[in-house]
Amino acid sequence: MAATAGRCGATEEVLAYRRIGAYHSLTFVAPDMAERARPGQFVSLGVAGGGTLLRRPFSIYAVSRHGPWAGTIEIVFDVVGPGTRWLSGLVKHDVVDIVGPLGRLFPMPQQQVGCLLVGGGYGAAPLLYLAQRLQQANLRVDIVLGAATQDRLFNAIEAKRLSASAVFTTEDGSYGTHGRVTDVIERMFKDGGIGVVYACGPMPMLAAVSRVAQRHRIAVQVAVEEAMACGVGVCMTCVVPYRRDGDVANVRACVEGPVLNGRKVVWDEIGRQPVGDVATGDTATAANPALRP
Amino acid sequence: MAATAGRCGATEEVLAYRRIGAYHSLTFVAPDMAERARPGQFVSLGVAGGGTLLRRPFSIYAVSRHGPWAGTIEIVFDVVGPGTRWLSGLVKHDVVDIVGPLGRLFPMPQQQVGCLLVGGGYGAAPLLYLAQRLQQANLRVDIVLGAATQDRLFNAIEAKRLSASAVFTTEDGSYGTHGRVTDVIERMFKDGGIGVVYACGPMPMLAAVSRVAQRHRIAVQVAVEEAMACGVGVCMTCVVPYRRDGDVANVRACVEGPVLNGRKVVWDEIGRQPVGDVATGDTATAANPALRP
Amino acid sequence: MTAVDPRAGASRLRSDQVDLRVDLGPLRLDNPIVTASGCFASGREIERFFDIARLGAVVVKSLTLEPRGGLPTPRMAETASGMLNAIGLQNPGVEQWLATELPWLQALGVPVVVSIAGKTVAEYRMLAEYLRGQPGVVAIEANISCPNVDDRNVVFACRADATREVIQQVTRVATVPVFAKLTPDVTDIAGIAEAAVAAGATGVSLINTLLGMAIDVETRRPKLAAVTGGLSGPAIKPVAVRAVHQVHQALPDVPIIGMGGVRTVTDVAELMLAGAKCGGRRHRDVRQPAGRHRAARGAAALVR
Amino acid sequence: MTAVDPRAGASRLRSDQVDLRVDLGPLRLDNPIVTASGCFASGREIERFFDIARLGAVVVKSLTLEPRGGLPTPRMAETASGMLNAIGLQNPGVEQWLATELPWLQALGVPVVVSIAGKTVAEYRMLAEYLRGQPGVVAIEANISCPNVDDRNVVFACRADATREVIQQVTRVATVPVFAKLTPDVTDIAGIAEAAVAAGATGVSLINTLLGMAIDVETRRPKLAAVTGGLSGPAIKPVAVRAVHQVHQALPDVPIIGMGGVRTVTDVAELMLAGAKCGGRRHRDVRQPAGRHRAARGAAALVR
Ligand SMILES: Cc1cc2nc3c(=O)[nH]c(=O)nc-3n(C[C@H](O)[C@H](O)[C@H](O)COP(=O)(O)OP(=O)(O)OC[C@H]3O[C@@H](n4cnc5c(N)ncnc54)[C@H](O)[C@@H]3O)c2cc1C
Ligand SMILES: Cc1cc2nc3c(=O)[nH]c(=O)nc-3n(C[C@H](O)[C@H](O)[C@H](O)COP(=O)(O)OP(=O)(O)OC[C@H]3O[C@@H](n4cnc5c(N)ncnc54)[C@H](O)[C@@H]3O)c2cc1C
Ligand SMILES: Cc1cc2nc3c(=O)[nH]c(=O)nc-3n(C[C@H](O)[C@H](O)[C@H](O)COP(=O)(O)O)c2cc1C
Ligand SMILES: Cc1cc2nc3c(=O)[nH]c(=O)nc-3n(C[C@H](O)[C@H](O)[C@H](O)COP(=O)(O)O)c2cc1C
Ligand code: FES
Ligand code: FES
Repeated sequence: MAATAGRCGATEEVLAYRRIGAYHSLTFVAPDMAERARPGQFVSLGVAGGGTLLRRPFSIYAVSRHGPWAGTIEIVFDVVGPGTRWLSGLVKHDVVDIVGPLGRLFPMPQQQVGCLLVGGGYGAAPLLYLAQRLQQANLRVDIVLGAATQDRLFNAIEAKRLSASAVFTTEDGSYGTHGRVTDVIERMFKDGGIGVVYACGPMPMLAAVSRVAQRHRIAVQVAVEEAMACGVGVCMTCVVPYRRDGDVANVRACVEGPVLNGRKVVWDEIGRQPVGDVATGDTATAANPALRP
Repeated sequence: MAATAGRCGATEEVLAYRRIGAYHSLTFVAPDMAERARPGQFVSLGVAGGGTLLRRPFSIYAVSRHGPWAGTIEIVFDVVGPGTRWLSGLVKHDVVDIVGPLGRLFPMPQQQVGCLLVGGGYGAAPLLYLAQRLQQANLRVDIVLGAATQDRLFNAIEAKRLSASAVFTTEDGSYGTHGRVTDVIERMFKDGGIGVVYACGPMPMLAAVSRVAQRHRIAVQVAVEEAMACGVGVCMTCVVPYRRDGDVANVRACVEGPVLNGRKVVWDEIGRQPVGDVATGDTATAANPALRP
Repeated sequence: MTAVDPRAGASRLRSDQVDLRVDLGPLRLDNPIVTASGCFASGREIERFFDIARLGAVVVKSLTLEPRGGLPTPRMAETASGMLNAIGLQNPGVEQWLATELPWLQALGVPVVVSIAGKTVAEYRMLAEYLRGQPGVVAIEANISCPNVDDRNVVFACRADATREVIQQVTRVATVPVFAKLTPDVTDIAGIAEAAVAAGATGVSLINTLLGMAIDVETRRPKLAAVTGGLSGPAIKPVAVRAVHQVHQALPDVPIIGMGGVRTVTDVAELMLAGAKCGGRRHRDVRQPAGRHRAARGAAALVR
Repeated sequence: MTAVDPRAGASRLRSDQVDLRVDLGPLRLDNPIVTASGCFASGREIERFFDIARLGAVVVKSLTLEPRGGLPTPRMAETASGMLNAIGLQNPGVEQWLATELPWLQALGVPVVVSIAGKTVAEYRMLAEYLRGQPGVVAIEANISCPNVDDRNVVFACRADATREVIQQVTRVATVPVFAKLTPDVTDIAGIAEAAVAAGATGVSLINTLLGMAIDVETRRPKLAAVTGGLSGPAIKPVAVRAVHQVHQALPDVPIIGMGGVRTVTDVAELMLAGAKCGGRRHRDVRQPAGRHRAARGAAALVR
């Protein structure tokens, strides 16, 4: 509460910028955030440049609580628009306005079970952070990472180091198995030993992984990615339809998530108009065939 | 015409950034613009950063047509807002979108007369460029530069080098004569020998210099500064009331100026509502005492 | 760390000699900074960033009679210096809100302005009835920028007669001052404000979002699931300043709560110079939840 | 130098296999890129930056019956992703324009759309009379976002009846198609568009600027000498897209010239996807006079 006020938002200094394959990484000096951060949480960064006003959310990839800087956090990102382009131009000593850590963390298993981590693209980043914690807790970790191409597979070396087994898939076959992560995890479930799945990546991947896990009655925790305006729970922008108390409610990915129980997310309803609940808005009709509804 | 198309707008590379007193300077590699630029003209720079869309106009301070870069132009500026702040952060090899040279130049005297150059703040910059040309034409040049404080006197050393006599005024008396440029030019007119006055600086200074010159029946050419949207003559934002053909017309500072005949500018009418010509707009009334009309 | 302990700011503010109080008709606020409905929820999530009790008032997210799940995602699209939203008034409904959120806000001791939104005139009246005599509630903001299902979904605040009807019904049962929150998407906003005041509103809140739309040219789909949505942010500030100015010119004695594109203290001051009594900061809560504590003093310094 | 010879672009464009033609009712343009009235003057100043003849059409600065000197300075204020302007329709008057500017445009061979602005219905009719049978003039754009001095300075396009009256008078005498240019500052833009079309307009141009205002908090003065002014630029693009969409939904067969915040080819495509037949680029002419030549092809590629 008020005692923590001020510690959630600060102007932090860039300690390092580097490239990791197709991705970029920024490390910030942020002892308070490093102290409180847990795998699955994210930070929200103020970006500058051409009329861009909203903060950009990024998963926390790595945290160091020691060393000369008293504490640092690292994020990994892909350049997809003006905000990430601006971030990719930062250099050491630049400062960024950061709010965080935010959101719900990946819950640690309560028992000694095998953990399967499934990541797509930069979704691997928070999972590698999680893998470290699971290893520290002496849990078996298996990792499956998928991407479109080899250079978009995030940090395969670290994935190998942090797991009992690591499998890679690329959609163009440039590295590892040709195909998608869902093509390989089915077999891994059948082999047994997996008690919980953690996944992070594109929404369709999370939906597919959740379905497979559900079929095998295995617990699945997914870190979802919904566009966010505030990132702190006040604007209702980032909602995901979610089963709760026998009902479906729109829960906020930024505070009730981003980590959600994959079996409770109503994947088919994402982006669907709930019947009888149209408060505002009209719809594009056939009058404008150029526009897809 | 079409033959010059494309040469007026280009993306130019920063060759050097430096500080000159309280001011900043940027030199661009721009052979085409350097070739065509004349004293009094300006360039219009695209600036980035936080929702800033309009170009920013700056007088051309120095031009080099030779050397390894085939041609460069230099501007001098004061940081007053987001655009100039952005410019002050540029470094060598950055690129800026520049349109120019634009506007009407300082006309060279047709006879061997003494020239008095009167500059306020960064308004000295285009005058020093002019001084060079006047010296090359073997004309006598006297310079008066004024500013609020010493560090805002632009390049006194060069002013001395380029003139037969140079006088400086500061409002706080930190350098040269304590006071304003108008306090000293009156006497110089009386001393005689001055055939034309060239002035650049804040509008009130230009008005005062023009009035003194008019009283002494001396020709006066002023480079005005009106807020500009397009800088190329199409939007009618930058107008100045001007006597022409026995009438007063709103002429565009960006194409008919920025250099105008100081005796024809209707200084008192700038910003005044012309009677009977109110096409749009309402006015703040006494209903809102907080707002000054 | 550059973050400041807001408690320190609070005591500095309170012990300050400057009188920051503003009177909105019969309603007196300690300072002119309020929140704008919709991006502050009811404050629980914001509390860790600054001391809510230092706000002039909290204007909560609009409440409806029944809980609402809102519209499908995507609900938001960023635009040049602004954003579009189509949330669809997701909220827990007035009953649950009164049971869980109001006591919490009341405990903080901050004045609460409750925003209400209905589909019919009757719903607005029922909402106002729920709020009768509720402790801590100092005013009602009737968000009448909502479609009227009894009139082909025409937004209430788009018509003077619908505005009059809603406000009459609300003021009839309300035990606190009522502010009408208006949409700028009208031909004559001063005329709508006059209708609201004639029907008993103490003042008006200006402005709600502008109706806007954005299309992704690659997918050829509207960027919002609801197709159109409300435009907010610095992009619309000139429209807000103009609306406040126009209404203040027409109704100089009517208190105006100004909002629209406010990010900085200077923005609040600009709306106050245009004629607003206080300024609602919404954007700031989204982008910059921390750091509000210097705002009230700054705005007061600039305006007085 | 990165600048390209636009002549090369022109020939490439013309020899291109892609058919870029658009039909605005009876009016066929070679491509969908036009200028927006007011920031292109009549093209003389722009000619050195690119080949005007490659535009689908030129829409010239609004002409009035008498020459106008316009409003005092400051006439412009920058806002977040936009600008306010209050120029006051400075222009040489229709007679002088016909004598000096039209022949020049005609010699370039570019289709000319003449924008006209009046203070009364009668002035619009007289302006249309001046344009009867003028060579090179392919359409009239009636800028009816002007105050009607016969009706307490209420903007014509704010009222369906005034819109109908002006357009009726103009179409009665015009020998070319007439487009009505509408203001977004209305409750029901589709209703105004319907009135214009019912009165004989071939199509509508959407949108003119939004009324806005900005105050300098340090001097406490409005930033524009005229106090209020028109808001344009990327900030208003979502309003333009929405207005085009709404009018297109209501009147699917009526050709729309879309504009408002257009900077890039993608912006033109966005307006076309919303229902416009072609896109007016205004902002680009202010900020980026060079480099238009790739626009037409790009927009066509994105939309088809
Ligand atoms: C909880 C969370 C964690 C995230 N973690 C990471 C991370 O670790 N690394 C990383 O690279 N990115 C991450 N993202 C996505 C990242 O926030 C966006 O890529 C970024 O905001 C884009 O900003 P921009 O200005 O570059 O592009 P924009 O112009 O804002 O967007 C470019 C494109 O990306 C799409 N887009 C933008 N935001 C999202 C989003 N949240 N989800 C899906 N599509 C989006 C837009 O629709 C558009 O097509 C995360 C998002 C969330 C919600
Ligand atoms: C022909 C011409 C030549 C110029 N030459 C120079 C030059 O050589 N060096 C230089 O430093 N500046 C020059 N200026 C002024 C310069 O263009 C502005 O300082 C600059 O545009 C400010 O941009 P900004 O984004 O930093 O500040 P903004 O936020 O745009 O403006 C900051 C403050 O400056 C005021 N301002 C902005 N533009 C002008 C203007 N044109 N005239 C008066 N006040 C203005 C604003 O009202 C505001 O108060 C020139 C202007 C013109 C028209
Ligand atoms: C995400 C979001 C949700 C909003 N919800 C509401 C609401 O529930 N009720 C309301 O009256 N206004 C709502 N608004 C409008 C704001 O209160 C405000 O009037 C508008 O956004 C303009 O101010 P701004 O530019 O500072 O955002 C909402 C705005 C946003 C951005
Ligand atoms: C400086 C300026 C002058 C304008 N003058 C006119 C005009 O004379 N007639 C007219 O119909 N529209 C005029 N407009 C409006 C534009 O044509 C256009 O409708 C509006 O600016 C929205 O487009 P934009 O955002 O691309 O500028 C003017 C706009 C600007 C910025
Ligand atoms: S982003 Fe605002 S509630 Fe989640
Ligand atoms: S700035 Fe546009 S005409 Fe001068």
